[in-house]
Amino acid sequence: MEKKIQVQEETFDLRAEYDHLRSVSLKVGAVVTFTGTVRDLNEDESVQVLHLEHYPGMTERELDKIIDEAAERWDVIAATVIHRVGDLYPGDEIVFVGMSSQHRGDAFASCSFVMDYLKTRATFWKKEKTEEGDRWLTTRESDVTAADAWDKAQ
Amino acid sequence: MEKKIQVQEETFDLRAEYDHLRSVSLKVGAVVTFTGTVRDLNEDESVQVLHLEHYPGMTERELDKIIDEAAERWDVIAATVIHRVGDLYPGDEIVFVGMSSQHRGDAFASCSFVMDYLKTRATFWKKEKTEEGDRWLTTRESDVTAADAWDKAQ
Amino acid sequence: MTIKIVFFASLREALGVDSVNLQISGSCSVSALIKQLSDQHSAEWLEILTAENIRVAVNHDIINEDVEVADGDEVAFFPPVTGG
Amino acid sequence: MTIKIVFFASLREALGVDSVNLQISGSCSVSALIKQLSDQHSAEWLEILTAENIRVAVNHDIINEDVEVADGDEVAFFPPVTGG
Repeated sequence: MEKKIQVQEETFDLRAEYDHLRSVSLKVGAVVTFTGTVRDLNEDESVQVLHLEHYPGMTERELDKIIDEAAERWDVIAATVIHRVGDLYPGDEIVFVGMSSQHRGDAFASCSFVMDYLKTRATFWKKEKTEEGDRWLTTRESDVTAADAWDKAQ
Repeated sequence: MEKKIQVQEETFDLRAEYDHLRSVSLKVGAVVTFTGTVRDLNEDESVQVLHLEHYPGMTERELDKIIDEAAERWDVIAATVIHRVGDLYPGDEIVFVGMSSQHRGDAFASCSFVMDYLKTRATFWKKEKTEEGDRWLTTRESDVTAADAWDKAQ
Repeated sequence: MTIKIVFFASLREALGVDSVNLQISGSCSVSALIKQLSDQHSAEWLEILTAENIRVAVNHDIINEDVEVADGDEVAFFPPVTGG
Repeated sequence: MTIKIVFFASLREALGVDSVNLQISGSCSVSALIKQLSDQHSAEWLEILTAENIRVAVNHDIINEDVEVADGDEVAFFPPVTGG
């Protein structure tokens, strides 16, 4: 399996990431990509800036473990996770997860699995800077439920 | 909902399709793309060319119905389906399905749903041209099972 | 009335033709249409068009029961689809 | 021995410091380490570091029980993660 893990301030180039996932092997039959972007959530106190902080070293190790776990469950030919940190603005890309596989089922499931775990296990923290002040975001209950579902599915 | 449906001989530009899905609304928080490529399947009689034929008019209508069905089940902000026809070679892209949504769950589920239905309902036919002669492909049992699962989930 | 009949993929190759315009007097069901086609061509047509896995669509809608066709309708015969 | 202690996100802001190097003589558990930190700073530290939702990692591994730390270990305290 090809693994690529990056935590960076810069944005990423979906086309280059996709090309990498697709071209690693002629066995690739399916590529699924997920991109998360900063939404303009609230109408009253609109988000000006989203600040992303992480735990260097631990983050990369967690992501590595999550990808290995995905590869144990499904056929994964190549996996890429890129997570941005620093100041992000509405519309900006935050996270990219891409998986290539022989079949679509494995590519969809492994990509969705990595995202669910990334939301609940990887050491990233988000702070919303709004007109009314700063606010650290808390884990959404639905994210925890999504990640727990994979444990039950084991 | 933004809908884009194309059946074409030409390849597609993932970056352009992704940019469209992402930029339709500031509400977009998740973009999931699926790309299917021609695999080099058999070692003995390797696939030289994959020929794709479709039923013009009916295909586009089926795709339109499939996308509408997805939008009834999940929050879909934009949906794009591009399916290639004609002669394709190992490594070539055959199909693109992209969905954007507010949340990742909807984007993953709707994209996977459209692909499963596309495999079993849309009027495309594949013929493998190998060194040992031509062969029309038949529906894989696993594809029918995947599409049926969504009917049961209703 | 005129009915346009189209064939796809392996079915088209088996019949050696991709479309037929059939002139019919009065009303006609899909099953009667198949019979008329095989009368005009060969018994093999009946066999091919009524094979268990063959799908039939009238004006782009799959039909699961015999239906009446009308002037200008397009009737399609094809094997199971294999897209994606 | 020296233990490096790091704090993240809202926890770092609440304590007003991002890392502390703690000198300890002899062996030490994480709970003893928390006590020593609050003795050195304020009782508020104890409260903040032992709040119900606070995660602790030793050398990048989340711990769910009290463990002994060794020279050169890195101990991290942080609130629930909110990635993706």
